[in-house]
Parts: sequence; C-alpha cells; structure tokens
Amino acid sequence: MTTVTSSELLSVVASRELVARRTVFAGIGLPTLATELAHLTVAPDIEVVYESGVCGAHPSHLPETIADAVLITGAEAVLSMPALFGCVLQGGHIDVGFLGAAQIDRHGNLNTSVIGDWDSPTVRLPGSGGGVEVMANSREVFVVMRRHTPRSFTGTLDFCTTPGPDRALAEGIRPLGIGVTRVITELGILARAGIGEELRLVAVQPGVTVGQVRAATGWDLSVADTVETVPPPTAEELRLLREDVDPERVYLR
Amino acid sequence: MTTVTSSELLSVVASRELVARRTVFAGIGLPTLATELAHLTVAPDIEVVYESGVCGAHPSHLPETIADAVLITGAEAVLSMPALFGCVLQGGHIDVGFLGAAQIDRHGNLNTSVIGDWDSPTVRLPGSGGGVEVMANSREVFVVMRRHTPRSFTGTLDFCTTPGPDRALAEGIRPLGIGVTRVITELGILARAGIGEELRLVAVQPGVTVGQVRAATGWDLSVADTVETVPPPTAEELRLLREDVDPERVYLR
Amino acid sequence: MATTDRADKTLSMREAIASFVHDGDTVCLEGFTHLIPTAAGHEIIRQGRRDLTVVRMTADIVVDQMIAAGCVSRLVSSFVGNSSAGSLGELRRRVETGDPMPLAFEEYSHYGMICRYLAGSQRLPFYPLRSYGGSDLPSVNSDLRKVTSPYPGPDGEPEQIYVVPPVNPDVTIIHAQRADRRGNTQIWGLTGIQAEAVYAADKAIVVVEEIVDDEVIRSDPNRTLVPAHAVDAVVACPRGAHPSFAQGYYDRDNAFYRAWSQISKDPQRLQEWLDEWVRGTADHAEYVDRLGDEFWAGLAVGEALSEPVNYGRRL
Amino acid sequence: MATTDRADKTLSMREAIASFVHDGDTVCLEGFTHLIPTAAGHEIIRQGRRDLTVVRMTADIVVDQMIAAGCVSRLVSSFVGNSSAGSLGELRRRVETGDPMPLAFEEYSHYGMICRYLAGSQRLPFYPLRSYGGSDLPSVNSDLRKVTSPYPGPDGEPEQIYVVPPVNPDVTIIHAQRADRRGNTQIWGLTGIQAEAVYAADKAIVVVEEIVDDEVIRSDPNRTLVPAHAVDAVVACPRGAHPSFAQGYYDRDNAFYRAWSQISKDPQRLQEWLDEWVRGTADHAEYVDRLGDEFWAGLAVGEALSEPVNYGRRL
Repeated sequence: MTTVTSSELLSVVASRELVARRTVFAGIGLPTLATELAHLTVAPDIEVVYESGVCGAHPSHLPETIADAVLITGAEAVLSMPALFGCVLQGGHIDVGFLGAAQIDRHGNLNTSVIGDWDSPTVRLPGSGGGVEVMANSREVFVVMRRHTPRSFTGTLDFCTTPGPDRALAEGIRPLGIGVTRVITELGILARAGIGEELRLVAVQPGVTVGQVRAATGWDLSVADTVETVPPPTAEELRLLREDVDPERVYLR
Repeated sequence: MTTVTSSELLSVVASRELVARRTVFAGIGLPTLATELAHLTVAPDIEVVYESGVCGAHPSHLPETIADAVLITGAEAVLSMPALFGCVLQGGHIDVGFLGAAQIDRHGNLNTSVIGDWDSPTVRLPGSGGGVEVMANSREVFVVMRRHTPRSFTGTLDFCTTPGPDRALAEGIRPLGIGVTRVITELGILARAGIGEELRLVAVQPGVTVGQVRAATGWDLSVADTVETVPPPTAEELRLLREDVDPERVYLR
Repeated sequence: MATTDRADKTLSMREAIASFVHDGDTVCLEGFTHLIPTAAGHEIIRQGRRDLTVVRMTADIVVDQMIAAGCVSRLVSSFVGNSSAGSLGELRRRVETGDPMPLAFEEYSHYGMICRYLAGSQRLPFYPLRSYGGSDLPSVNSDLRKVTSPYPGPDGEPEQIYVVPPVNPDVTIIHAQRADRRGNTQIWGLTGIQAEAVYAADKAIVVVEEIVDDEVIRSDPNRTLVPAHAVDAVVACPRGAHPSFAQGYYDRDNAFYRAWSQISKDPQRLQEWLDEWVRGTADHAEYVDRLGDEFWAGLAVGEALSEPVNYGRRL
Repeated sequence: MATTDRADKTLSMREAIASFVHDGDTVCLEGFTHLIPTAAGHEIIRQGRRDLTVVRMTADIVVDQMIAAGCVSRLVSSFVGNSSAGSLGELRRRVETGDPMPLAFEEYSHYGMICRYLAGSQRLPFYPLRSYGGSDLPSVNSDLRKVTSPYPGPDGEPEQIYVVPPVNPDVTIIHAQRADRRGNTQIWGLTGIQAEAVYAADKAIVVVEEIVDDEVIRSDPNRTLVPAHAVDAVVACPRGAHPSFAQGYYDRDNAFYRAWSQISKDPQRLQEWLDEWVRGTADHAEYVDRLGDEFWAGLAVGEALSEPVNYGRRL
C-alpha cells in the first residue's frame, strides 16, 4: 500500500462513522469525500444535502464548492434558502451535520468567529455561516479537525459562535439533537454520547499514544476505559477513494 | 342604448373608482369585470393579483374561477401561497382589495362566517378565505354587494369575521390600510375616507332616492352634504364591457 | 461520484392509504383549487376510516364526501364552501343541525392556515401574522393568540401581533403532476401550500398523474418542489384530482362542481352518489372508466410547452 | 381580456445605481455563491457612494472591494470570508486593526439573515428561529432577542425562542439569468434568498444576463421568482456576476477567487486592482472586453436543457 495522506486517513475514518445514517448536511472537502466513500461502503442509502440547497446531486465532476454548477445540473432537487434552512434543517430532516471550527471545547462547542476579543480581534474568522443552525438542528454533529493542538482543542473558547446543546439548555432553549458526537483528527477520535457528557478519547490512530493525544488537547481530556486503535484504511477503501470518489485528487492532498 | 343589467351597472360603477390604482387583489366575477374595464378606461397600468397566486394573467378565455387553468397558461408569474399572502399581500403591495360579504356594518366590518350564533348557526357560510388578510393588508378595500337590504347592511353583525381598522386599533393592532372606502350597490355608493369614519351615502343610482337607500340600510345611514347621481354607463363603457371584457357573458347576467 | 440508490417508494393507492392513514389520525389534504387529492379521499372512504381530523384550507367537495361517509369527526379549515358554485350540503347539515352527528370545526383565515403549515414545516412553536386584530375569530378559536414583539413598534411603543400554532399532521396527502419512484415531486401551475404541508407532516403520500424516469426530474431540479427525503409513498393515479384539474393534463369539471350543490343538498341522493361512484368502485381506475372516454375528451387540454432553460454542462 | 401594458423599467447600470443607490443607504446585495451582483457593486464604486450599510449573507469579494473603495461604513452578514479560497484582506484589516478606518459589523448566522429577510418581506415585526441558544452572538448583537411562546412547549412548560428583527433595505440588488422589460424575473439553479430580499426592500434593481421577450417569460410562469410589481429597474449586464457564475451562461472563475486572497492581502495591490479593473473601466462592458474572448471561452458551459412541461391550452 502506498503512503496514506492525512486527507485520505480522515476521509476513511469519517466514512466509517456514517454507518446507517441517511441524510448528511455537508460542506465541500473532507465531509464530501467521507460521505461519498460511505455511500460506496457502509451507508448505501445516504444522501448529502448541501448548504446551497442541492439535494440528490449527481455531479459530472467533483465539485469545488458547495454551490458548484456541476452539483446543480442533473440534481434531483434544488431548494430555496428558506426551504433548506427552515424545512429541511430546522424541520429536523438531517441525521448528521458536518462542521469544522477554529476552536472546540470539551463539550463540543465551537468558535468560528474570532481569535481574541470579538470587538478587536487578533484574527477575524468567517463566522457562523450555517454552523449555528447545523448544530442546533441536526440529530448529531461530526467535527473533522485537520489540526489537533492545545490552541484549537481549548479549555475556554475565545468566543462561542456555535453552542452545543448543553449551553443551549442552560439558557432554557431545547435543541433538536445531541450535538457533537464525533471529533475526528489525525491523532484519533473523540466521542460523546449525549447531552451532559464531555468528549472522551475513544480511539487513536496507529502509532499515536493516548499521552500524545492528551498533550495535544488543551483540557484534561477524559479517556475511555478501552481505547481502540483505528484500523488503517483498507486497500479497498483507498482504491474507492482514489479511483471512484476523487480520481483527480481535488481534495486528496 | 339597450337595457343595462345589474352586473353591468355594478361593474361600470366599480371600474370608475379604480382611477390611478395599480394593484388590485380581486376574486372572479364583478371585481374581475370592473378591473378589466378600468384597465381599458381609467387605469391603464392596473394589475390584478389573484388569490390563487397568479400575477399578470393573460387568459385566452374569461376565467371561471380564480384558479382557472387559463389564468395560469401565459401568465407572467405564479406565486406560492406563502409568497402571495406573505410577501405580496401582507408585504403591502396591494392598493385595492375587493371583498364581498353576507353582512356589513357602518364601519365596513364584514361577516362571512355565519348567520345566527357561531356555535349553532342558522346558516353556515364559507368563512374568511383570505378576506381577513385582504382587509388587514390592502391600502383600501372596495365592497360590491349585489343586495342592499337592512339584513345585509346591518347595525350589528352576527359575527365579525373580517374586521376593519377601527376594530383592530381598539385591540391595539395597527392595520396597514384604511379599510373599506367604497361600497357599491344597485342603490348607490357608500364611502368612507379613513379610520374613525362611518360609511356615508355619497351617490345614488339614477332614479333612486336618498330615502330609499336609508330605508334599505339597517343602521341610521349618514348622508353626504351633496349626494351625486351616478352617471349611467356610457355607450363606450358598455361597448367595452360587452364586446371586449366579457363577450361570452360569463358574468354579465 | 456515484448515484445514490435510495428506495423505490411506489405503492398502490390501496396500499398507501392502508399503510399511512389510520383511524383517529390527523390527515392533511392540500391543493388550492388545483390538484386536489380527490382519489385519495375516495380511497379513505372505501377503507372506512373513522374519527379523522381533516386539515385543509379550502374544504370543498372531497371533504363533504368524506364527512358524509362518516370518516371525519373534526375539520380545520379557512373556507368551507363549494368553490363559487354553491354549498357543501353535508357539511352545512352537520354544522347547522348536527344531523346525523355534529362536526367539530376549527375556523381560520387562509393566511392563518398557511402560517400553521409554515410553523409546522419549520418546527416553530408559533408563526406571527398581521391578521385577526378586532376579529371575532379568536373568541371561537382559542389557538389564535398574541405575542408582544421584543422590538419597538413604528411609534416606539411595544407592538402586539397575533400568532398561530404549528400544524403537524400524522399524514399529508397531495396530488402532483409527476414524480420519480423515490418521491422527487414536480408541480407546476398553482403550487399552493403543498410543499409546506408535506414538510409539516410525519408521513407524506404523493399521488401523481405519472411516474417518470429519473432523467426527466433531473433535467429540471428547480421544478422539484418536494424532495424525496420528505416523501414516504408515491402513488400513480391518473386523473386522481377530478373534479379539480391538473395543469397541462386535464381541465376542471365545472359542471360537477355545480351539480354537487344539488347532490349534497339531499342526504339520500348524496349517499347514493357515494354508493355508485366511490363505495361501488374498486379503485380510481374504475371511477375513471365509468366516466368514459367521451367525458374525458371534454376535459382534454392542448399543448402550451414551457421554453427549456439551459442548466449548463462543464466542458 | 386585455394585456396589461405596464411600464418598461429597463435602465443602464449607471442610471439604475444613480437613481436608486444614495450615500448613507442600506443596500442589500444577494446571491448565495451563484449570481452575485458584482457588476452592480463595481458601479457603486465607480459612482463613489459613501457610508453605505451593506447587507449580504456571504460577504465575499465584491464586498471586500466595496469596503476597500471606501463605500461601506457598516456590514450586516453571516459569513465574512472568500468562499473556501481564503480571506478577505481589506475586511480583516478593517475589523482587526481599524486600518484605514473601522468597519461596523453586525454578525448573524445564515438562518438569522434568512429570517431577517423573511420578516422584512412579510412585514413582520420579528421572525422566530431555533438558533442562538447558548451562543455568544447575542452578547455582541443586541438585536438577537427572545420571545416566549403563548403555547405550551413539549414538556408543558412555557417555551422560549430567539427572534430576529426584519431587514428592510433602501434598495436590494440581485443578479438573475433573465427578465422581461417590466421586471418579471426568472432564476434557475441556486435561487437562494433573492426573492425575499427584493420583497423586503423599498426599491429593487434586477441585473440580468439578458432581457427576453415577454413570450419567453410567459411560457413558464412558475420560473418567475420575482414578479414585475416588486421591481423598479431592470439592467441588462451580461457576465455581470463574474467571478461568480450564472447557471447555464458561464462558470465560476475559481482562479480569481484564489487570487483575491493574495491581491487583497496587500492594500496597495488591492487599490491598483480597483484602479485598473473598476475605476479604470467605464462600465462592465469594458471590464468584460479587457478580460478577452479567450478568458471567457475558458468559463463557457455546454448545453443541458430542461425538459419542457405542458401548461395546457383550452381547446
């Protein structure tokens, strides 16, 4: 087997977590790769709903954005923004939402707005987009983080753009889902089963120790009783990913 | 000139009241005839928006309902119900709404629900339809009543389905428009200039006396200082109505 | 990237009604004058459902028939009339005299119903609308309530507005021109409130004039008003909207609308009509056959095709 | 019945911006990735408008350019980034360092913005949404407020929900594929929030790839997302959405998106870009010409036509 890149590893690991899921709200990049691979392996009935309003896409080329013209031509449905965010997402039709973030905390709350103070930030980040809504309205949320460092896995967010259900409930607002259930990184997989729980380390990538993951995490990371080692991508998974899903290596950097 | 029918009279009189109006929310029947005639005479820029969602209709035949297929084919736009009622009507894009009713009172409040008690009515009528919304959101409302009797022009409504702005304001709700400004009947025209005012008799049809209208009205009807006599339909108005607007006499009974 | 092969959801009308409509359910039938799901209502009558709450903006002929067949104990509606063609005899008897049994009725305006579907489809606890101020409707419908806006009104004072609660039917049934086998549904002409009614429901049945190849649907994704993920059953039932119409397929049967006011005025005649045309037919295909080719020729429409648009293809 | 001959609303881009965009106005530019009204933004820069409040869900390249040109004092948005291609250099400088002057920023989420348009278009005092519970956004945006539902929640207790206020821009500008001369506007592919943004505004400018005969529009009335009565000006401006795309007309210029992160990182280089491509062109036609035929050939798309539907004709 050739060397497995970081993108390939994260895509394969994320794809396996989609067993039996039916609807995924996903952006372009790793979530798309993971979902397409899952469709060919563990979740044949899975459907991606894109933030642009596309349902049942059949693109002729791998899309470069969530709104790529190739996603629209030949799609089964293209929805308006009110229908997508109101009826599909808030209406409760999404099983798994994929999100990324600059910072995540132990309960899976996310910051995508600023590093530093909101009023005079060190770095102004893009902000929520639909992230607040994906978290509030998906049954569960997967987070894929390319970097696992104490600055991104932080004890205290600089700003909470996208709250998980624990923060929402503390304010008396009842969310639909249970928030972040999986955080997938190059070091391992953190998981969380429901409201009130913290993220726990449940698996490490091959060659990574529990201590390394804890050291890369900015809070005192809980560890599951049994920490599995993530099985490396199989030859078949890599073949599908490289030959069928992204043959032009648009995302598989 | 041949004998003028009741439908012709009401259509012609109503059409003249549409001078300089641009958007009309109208049902099928007399309001359609009046608006089409106005388009050919006093209001060349007028547009009818139908309760079914059709804007800019160009029907091949005179429509028999507000949803007639001939209104859709060749129309400029067909809107969903939320867009029609939310954006167009409640959004404030309608100059004149046409309504009918079983009962009307001195302030232009309307009953289209029941004769008798709501809980065990003598007659169950169809109810509001979009009437409540047409009254609340049009800049002004024209009412065409085929029958002018003390039972339909009543001092006290059996039930107020569709309130004018005076009743709304008494409850602390601010409507967009000023409610009913014209009531057109076979006996004459009642008018009302704004909030707080009662309907007053401003014109009688040729051959009708002020006393006859007052006797046919179930409240003590105010009368304008000068009561005009409605000029009878002109030969040109009748020609347009009979030859161009409704040559098959679908509504001109 | 690969095609997603989600399930084929096609069922016969009999199967769909048997599977998704149960005694005591709240059933929404939508279609504003256009595409009224009459054939589905008839199958509910054939299967003898009881104690239904029917939700429908314009309660018209099919609702009068379902009431007369004893299926309906409660009606939620904003217009209870036979179009502009007259009255609904059975409905009026039930409300005016309680004969043969009373009908519970929740009265709204059209936009009130629309907002209930909007709230239901968007999972909102309420939906605000600028109606009902000064109306007697809130006095007979305690679900019409008020909220104070947290923003100052135009005069700087607190502003009150009426709200309606969501409606979330157990099942919504709509009629449409065409769908693929998985439920991607395309509607043109008057589109009404069908999409929101589907999204508001726990289950949804889409009845169509024709089931078409995936490629037809996918040639025009903007025409898909109801995506497959919101649909549980797809039923092919040509002419299933009669006596209403299906734009581009057949015209409205205005004569039957006028006739219904007479038929429904006489309870016995109404029951005989149901015996002959609904309970006496095995399914909608038999109803269509009995009406005969000459009848359907009278409702035939000609061709007025939309100009195609280009969705583009990457070169 | 007769045709209604309402006014011809076609204007040049210069006339439309001069007539409907004034210093100090609140200007909404919508188009979610698709059909971004870039050419209109450029003309606002050419005409030197000042002190605008710009409302746009995805504040991207055109907004960065308008900020750099000194047109914008306040931004209302839910995503301030250069797509997935990097950063908006000028916007970040303004927010992070206030250089050369600060930019007031109101931060929302996407659905928060959508609901502001919904409220604005429907003349509602607020719009409820199930977002923001537990977020820090309400602490920096006092327009995110709460309302208590007058209906009991699922547990029988009172239920609170966040609401957003309406947005009612002085003018909304959208780009679309085609319209007739009176403003009946047809859009396909991603349709975003354009219709609501138009209805929410006092005035609306629709910029189109092409103005077409009335018959084209009228062959498919369901495709008309914005009816003429909501439109004040129609501007023909082919390729006016570049570097974004127009489904069926030209593809997205992904290379320019990537380049913008570099151009905008250097304030001097950014100003030179504006001098050359915006302030140094008389209008969008000149901008298109300078890019050249070979460039446009690279964004050309092939044909994928929708299957026509039959609207029917009475026989």
